[in-house]
Amino acid sequence: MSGHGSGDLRLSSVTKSFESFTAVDDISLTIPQGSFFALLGPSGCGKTTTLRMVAGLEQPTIGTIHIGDADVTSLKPYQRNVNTVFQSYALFPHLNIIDNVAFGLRQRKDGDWKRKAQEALDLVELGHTAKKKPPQLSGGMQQRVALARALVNRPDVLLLDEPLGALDLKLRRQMQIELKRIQSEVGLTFIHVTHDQEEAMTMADTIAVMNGGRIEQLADPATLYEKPASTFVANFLGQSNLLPAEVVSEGGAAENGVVTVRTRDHDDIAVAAEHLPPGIRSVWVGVRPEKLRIGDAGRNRLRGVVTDASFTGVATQYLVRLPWGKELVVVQQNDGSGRLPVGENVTLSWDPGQEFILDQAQDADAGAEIDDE
Amino acid sequence: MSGHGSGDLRLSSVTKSFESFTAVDDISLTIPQGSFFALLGPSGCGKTTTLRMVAGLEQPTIGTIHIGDADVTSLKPYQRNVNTVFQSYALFPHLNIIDNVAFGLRQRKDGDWKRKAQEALDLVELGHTAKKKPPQLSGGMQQRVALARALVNRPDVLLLDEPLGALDLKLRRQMQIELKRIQSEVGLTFIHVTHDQEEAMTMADTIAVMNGGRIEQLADPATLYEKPASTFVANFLGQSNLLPAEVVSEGGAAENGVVTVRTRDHDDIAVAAEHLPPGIRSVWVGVRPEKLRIGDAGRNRLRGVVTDASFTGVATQYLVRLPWGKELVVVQQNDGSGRLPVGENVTLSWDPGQEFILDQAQDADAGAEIDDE
Amino acid sequence: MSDAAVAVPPPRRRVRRNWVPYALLAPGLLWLVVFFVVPTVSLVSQSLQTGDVFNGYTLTWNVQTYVDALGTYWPQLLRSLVYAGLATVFTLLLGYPLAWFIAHRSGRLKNVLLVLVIAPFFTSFLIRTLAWQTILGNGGLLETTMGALHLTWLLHGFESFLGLVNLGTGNQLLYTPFAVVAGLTYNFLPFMVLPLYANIERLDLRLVEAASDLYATPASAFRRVIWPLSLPGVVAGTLLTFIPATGDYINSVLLGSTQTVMIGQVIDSQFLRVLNYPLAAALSVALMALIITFVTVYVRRAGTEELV
Amino acid sequence: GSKGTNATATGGAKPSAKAATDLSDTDKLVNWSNWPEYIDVAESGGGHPSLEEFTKKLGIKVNYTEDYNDNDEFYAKVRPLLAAGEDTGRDTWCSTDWMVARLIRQGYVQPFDLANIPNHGNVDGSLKDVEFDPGRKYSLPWQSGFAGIAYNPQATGGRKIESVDQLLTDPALKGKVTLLTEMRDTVGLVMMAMGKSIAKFTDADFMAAIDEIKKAKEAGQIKGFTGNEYTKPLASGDTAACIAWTGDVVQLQADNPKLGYVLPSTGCTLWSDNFVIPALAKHKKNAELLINYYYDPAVMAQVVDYVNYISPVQGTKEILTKDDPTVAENQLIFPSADTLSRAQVFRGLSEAEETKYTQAFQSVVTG
Amino acid sequence: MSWLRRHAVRIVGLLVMAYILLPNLVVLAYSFNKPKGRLNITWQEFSLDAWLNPCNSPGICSSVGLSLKIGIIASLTATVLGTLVAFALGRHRFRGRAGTNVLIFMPMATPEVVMGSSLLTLFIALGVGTGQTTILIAHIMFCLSFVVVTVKARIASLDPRLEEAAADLYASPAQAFRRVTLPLVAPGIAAGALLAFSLSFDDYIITNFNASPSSVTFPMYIWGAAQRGVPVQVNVIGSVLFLAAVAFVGIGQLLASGRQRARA
Ligand SMILES: Nc1ncnc2c1ncn2[C@@H]1O[C@H](COP(=O)(O)OP(=O)(O)OP(=O)(O)O)[C@@H](O)[C@H]1O
Ligand SMILES: Nc1ncnc2c1ncn2[C@@H]1O[C@H](COP(=O)(O)OP(=O)(O)OP(=O)(O)O)[C@@H](O)[C@H]1O
Ligand SMILES: NCCCCNCCCN
Ligand SMILES: [Mg+2]
Ligand SMILES: [Mg+2]
Repeated sequence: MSGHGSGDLRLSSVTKSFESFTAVDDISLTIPQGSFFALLGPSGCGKTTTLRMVAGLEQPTIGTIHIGDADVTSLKPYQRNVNTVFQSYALFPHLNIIDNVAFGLRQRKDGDWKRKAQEALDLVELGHTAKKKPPQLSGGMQQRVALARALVNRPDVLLLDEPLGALDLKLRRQMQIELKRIQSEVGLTFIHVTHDQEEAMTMADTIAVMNGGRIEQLADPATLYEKPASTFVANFLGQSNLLPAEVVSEGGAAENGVVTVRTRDHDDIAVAAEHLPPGIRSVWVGVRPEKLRIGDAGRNRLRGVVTDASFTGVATQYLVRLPWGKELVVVQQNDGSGRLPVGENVTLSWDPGQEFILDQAQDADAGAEIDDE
Repeated sequence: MSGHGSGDLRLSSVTKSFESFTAVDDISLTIPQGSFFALLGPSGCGKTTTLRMVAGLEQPTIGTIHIGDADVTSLKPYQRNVNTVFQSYALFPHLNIIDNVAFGLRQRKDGDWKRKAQEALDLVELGHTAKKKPPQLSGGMQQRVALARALVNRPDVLLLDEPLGALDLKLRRQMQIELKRIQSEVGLTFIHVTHDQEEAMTMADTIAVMNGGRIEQLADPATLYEKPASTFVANFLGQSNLLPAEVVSEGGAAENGVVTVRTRDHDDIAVAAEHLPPGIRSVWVGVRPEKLRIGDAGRNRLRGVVTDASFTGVATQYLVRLPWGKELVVVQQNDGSGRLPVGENVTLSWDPGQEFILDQAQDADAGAEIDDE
Repeated sequence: MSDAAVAVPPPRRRVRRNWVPYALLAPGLLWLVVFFVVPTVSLVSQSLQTGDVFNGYTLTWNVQTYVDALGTYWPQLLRSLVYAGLATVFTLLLGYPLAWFIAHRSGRLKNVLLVLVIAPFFTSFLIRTLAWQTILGNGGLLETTMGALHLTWLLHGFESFLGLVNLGTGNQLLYTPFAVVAGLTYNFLPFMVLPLYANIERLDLRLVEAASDLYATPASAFRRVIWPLSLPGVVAGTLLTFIPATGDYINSVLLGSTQTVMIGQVIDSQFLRVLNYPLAAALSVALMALIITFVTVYVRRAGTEELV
Repeated sequence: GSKGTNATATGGAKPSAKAATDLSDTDKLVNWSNWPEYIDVAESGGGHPSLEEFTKKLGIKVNYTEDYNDNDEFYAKVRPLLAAGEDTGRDTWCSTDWMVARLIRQGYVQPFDLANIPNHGNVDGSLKDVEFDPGRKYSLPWQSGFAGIAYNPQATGGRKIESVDQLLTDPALKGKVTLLTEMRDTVGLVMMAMGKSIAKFTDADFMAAIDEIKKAKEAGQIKGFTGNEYTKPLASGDTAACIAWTGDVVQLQADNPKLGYVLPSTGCTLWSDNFVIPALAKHKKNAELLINYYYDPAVMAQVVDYVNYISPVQGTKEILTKDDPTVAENQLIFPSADTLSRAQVFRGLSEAEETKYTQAFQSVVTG
Repeated sequence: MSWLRRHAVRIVGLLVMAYILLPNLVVLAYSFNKPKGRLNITWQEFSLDAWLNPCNSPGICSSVGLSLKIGIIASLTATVLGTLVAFALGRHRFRGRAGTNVLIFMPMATPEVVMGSSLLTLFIALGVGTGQTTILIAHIMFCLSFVVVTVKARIASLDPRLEEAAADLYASPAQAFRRVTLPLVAPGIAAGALLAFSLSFDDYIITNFNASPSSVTFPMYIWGAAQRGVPVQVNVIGSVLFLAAVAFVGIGQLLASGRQRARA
């Protein structure tokens, strides 16, 4: 508790190597105090390792970590005002639930620990389990206890390592709201690791997408989704239709802010000039499935055949095969309009500006295939 | 293996009590051979217990279980041609991955176990981990091994207890496709427990929604979603806007197949006569968030103020407050149309027939609140 | 910034990692070094001396003592290993079901049963072993009970069987190798049951269910899942049983005969009666060396080095 | 360790035992180690009446410890202390003749101050001048006894067992015979049965006896070699016949009068366990006063009446004839001259002999 | 038949339990014997005499007292030292770890006569008089290994993430040890201590070498007495200690489960 700072969390050129393997590779970022920051990335990309370094459970091989002005890099975990909700819960099996939650408070000699711990437990709707032991609770309940145990300390930085993974949808949504409420009320800095993208997008102010120990892109959720900086981000966050195309306008010159590119099938597509990275002629034109409308309402049109339709409740997802074989994913909200049968010929359309454009030098499948360590 | 039947799986009046507590309460259902069946329901509702009885790991207190014509109720687990992917994986820590996968094959003296196990492992993209031990794999990888270990036996019935819970979205979608492929190719019967509703809806032929040990509704995904039989199902599956209303047409008489009901705010709403349960005058009119369009394109219209907007990638979710205080959830696909700012006055509209109607005697919040045992 | 970044050594951690284990070890190891290693070193030196107790000994590096000792007493040494081995197998066969029973089937009685396993120690083992004389002896409890049940034929049959397999004389239970092995088994059972229990209690029964789900009958689930997972407990238990049982001789003295002499008896007699200290020391050193070698190989083979 | 043992490398001339400053007058205490159940016990089971009386009379407390189970074991326990010139914590104990010989030879025991033992003259005539301690300067007998043959008729099928021959060869006794770990008793009886004298024998005689025992053992005749613990199996019948010490069997006969005890016609051993005072004993005088006390025939009579061994003190018989005639008439407790004529005393052994014979005997015992 | 199969473990377990307890039952039975002569060898008649006067046999109760005292001190000391060693071995990688492991096993592999006599030689060389202190030293030494093996097994099963969680919740290493590690390892430590106490309380051979006539332990007393047939009081005291241990835990268990029921 001594020597902790309060303020922005700053990682400077942080690298962590385990013997020959580099789990986290030269990460620098600043997380403003009181913001909700999310880390996304495939399994094994270094998310947990990054959190562990912030918590002090792991020493960076290179680099420094500051909270406010204080360099906490070599502070012991118990000297940092940082708490973690562990991916594996790590509840103390010999202590009952209330004592688990009160652990940090009592460690800091908080006289009011009883009331505070009970409150935190009530918050996660587990007030009635205070006297039980961890093994008597279901996985979801244990996860909520872990959450309460960390929250109750009101740390400067709260690290959440997939804190809601074991909860069912309803409960997860409700906990998300609680977390968000606490965060904005108390002004804690949250760093949240999750594999629920919707969770990251709705909750976080800023999201960092990690890949192989590095940060691929760091932005607010909307930018990340609508202007992914790489095919990896485009594919990892939501679904993307990537069409290979060549810029055909002379010198990439724009007409009314629009540039024409040509697909392999010799369809011309108009894209926003501002989206086109300068100096590149071979591009991926990326269109999100929900931007593709069935019908010819948009200016860019492609024809194809429906090969698959699946109902997901809110929406229906179609696969549409283009004449040259490429399959596009199309999502259509179930707002009452009729569903298309498989085999139907359809026109897909969208307007210029709804796309994003990436350099064709990048691998179109990055982030879409399985990526085992 | 001796004495197992092959054919439809039939549970007849199955009940399971633990001392005084009834975990599964008089369930009867038939699952046709080769179908993909999903069990949904809140934590502790008896899903795992049901699977365990099918697997033979638990004896029903009352009732029988048949596979085809054979009564398997009292057969030992190892005598049933049923395999399980356990919620907790239950990998054998002392065996390496390939031996884990080959366990069942070798138990049945399958001479070709080596090849088959390796194939199954390749299928879940873990061929390269054959010689590792389970603790060396990440949670998601372990889950895939558990999947391979069950699949490789090609059982009559495959029980999947949240088999994809630890995987990130990308991987989960890919595994879903694989599972579906195997199921339709091999013609196994799958019983799938999941808390990912989208997963249940896209994969299952039939879904049973359980609550408190009983089946609340059993139907195909679209029916379940669009014609929920209870407020519990309506709320548990996706989001629902439930508007209390009274039937005003004399004797509930229909005009052009449409009946008018009146909300608390004296707004008249037209609903499809066929949706109205006979003999009931106080109703819940349910409208899914994606059915509500912003603007007055539909015949039923309500006015309100946007109080919240959140971006989820594919769509944006709005909260719209009606004059009498009720907040409605509205989902709008991000197809490129502009986003509404908070505070904007909007008209929401939908057409008659897009609603579902339930008896107002039911609790509007059933299935929406947290439900601890 | 990157300059500053490079300069982040975690020196304090390194240092701590180095001295902590030694600090933890120090008191215990010091104790062992002073009160075990020093005497053992002098024991080894004793085994290499010549002379006698009345005229004193000198260190002559006389290895011949070892040759003589092993040449003369290898049968007793071998017998000790065999008896201890048999007792270890029996403690395992009996202890495993008991440990399982206590761990998974005894409900609230668990702690009481655990104490019942260890509580006999509080009644001196000498009295308990003497009680075995009362039980197994002529006209003892066993014979009387069997007689009352008209099962004397069974007892005699068993005695004859023991005679056939060289574990008995064919006409009695007491004072036979059988009695010695039974006594060893009895005396060392708690040493087997406790570590087994500790292991089995932690065993994840869901794995057994998984095996059964994968067509394993109870027998093959045991062989392929339960047994391999209990190995650490089995190894600890067999070591705690086998090692002391090899050097034990009270059971042989009280329950055995002149045909069951174990190496401990020989060492005892050489030490206390013959006063041939070098020979006794040589036999002790040989026994210790043998056991250590055996244990090392065994633990390696069982692949549980880290666990024991 | 070599350090301790090297200190014994005195060899040659008899070393003399060191005396400590005697604390007797200030510290009214005496430490006495003795064999188990070798002293009178009150009917109620409480204490030892003769000891209590001693304390009452002289004001000297007795620390009576029954930790002398066996000559060899006891020697092994105290030898390192004696060799290192340290106090053993005991002021007196009772060692068997041959052990006394060894202790004297090694200079581990102190000569008595006979002035403190005026009763020493009461020692039985036959025990006054023994080869290992002429004139009883270092030792005085506590109890004497025979080693003979005991049997349980229940286990022998009612037959009497009267000879060493029967013990070693009778097939009816196979596996039900115990011999003593006391070499002199066991080998002694066998040698006498082979017609040799144990007061005067050669290496060859000894080894022949050893061979005889070995043969019996290898034939499975001998169940075991025991210390004092032979009594229990004898009483229960697990042992059919054994070499046994008189007093023990007489005591057993109180429970089971059918038990037989025979002094074989070929000869039995006669031995004594003797008080000695070890080097550096802190309460030498008190020990001497204790010995003197027990050399009062009235006191000794009280002990013998209980332990049923042979009294080394003159005048005991007379007292018991009055008080407990059955004891006084028992040939095993108060043997007649005729009985005594069957008994022989094992001759003293040189160090070399002792080592050689013990090794040979032990190689049978633990072979 | 199927009943038999279902209850096989229970049946075998109870039979083995009976095997373990049978001698104690015999000891208990003979504690009610009234020997006709002086020896408690064969059953004569029922009596409560010995139970009414358990200390009646000279020296018996003081020897029990001494054994209890030595047992408690030795097991506590060995438990502390052994637990530290177990933590070092179970939680740290360091140079000399393999050698330490062998050193831990060696005392168990040493025959008791050898250990007893060579220790005595050492004490003499050091000029330490035998007595309670030397017995204690010896007991601590041979109990140590058993404690280490038992505690280490428990430590091996401990989840290191729990200590990290404690550190994350502001517990210094010492505090984390006291509030998390120690309670979790406690059952292993308790088992080790119990084992150590039993070993110390029951040791004869090593004790006999390093004792003095003023430090006669209960096993030494029995050993002497057993040469001639054990006095009935020994059966009484053996039974009392046995029953006390069982009752102690049994009552504790009853109280605990009573508390649990009250809570539920
Ligand atoms: N102690 C360690 N020793 C060696 N390698 C390690 C260690 N800890 C982590 N790693 C490796 O570092 C990489 C990053 O691990 P990390 O746990 O940070 O992943 P993650 O992003 O949290 O993954 P997940 O989503 O599966 O939890 C992995 O490849 C892992 O194998
Ligand atoms: N062995 C048991 N003894 C007593 N109660 C049990 C037992 N097994 C399950 N239960 C109870 O039965 C109920 C149903 O449990 P089950 O595991 O089937 O739930 P579930 O639907 O699988 O929940 P989840 O989604 O959390 O896995 C729970 O309330 C649980 O506490
Ligand atoms: N119970 C006392 C027995 C004493 C025996 N003394 C042994 C002398 C052997 N020759
Ligand atoms: Mg992680
Ligand atoms: Mg479940």
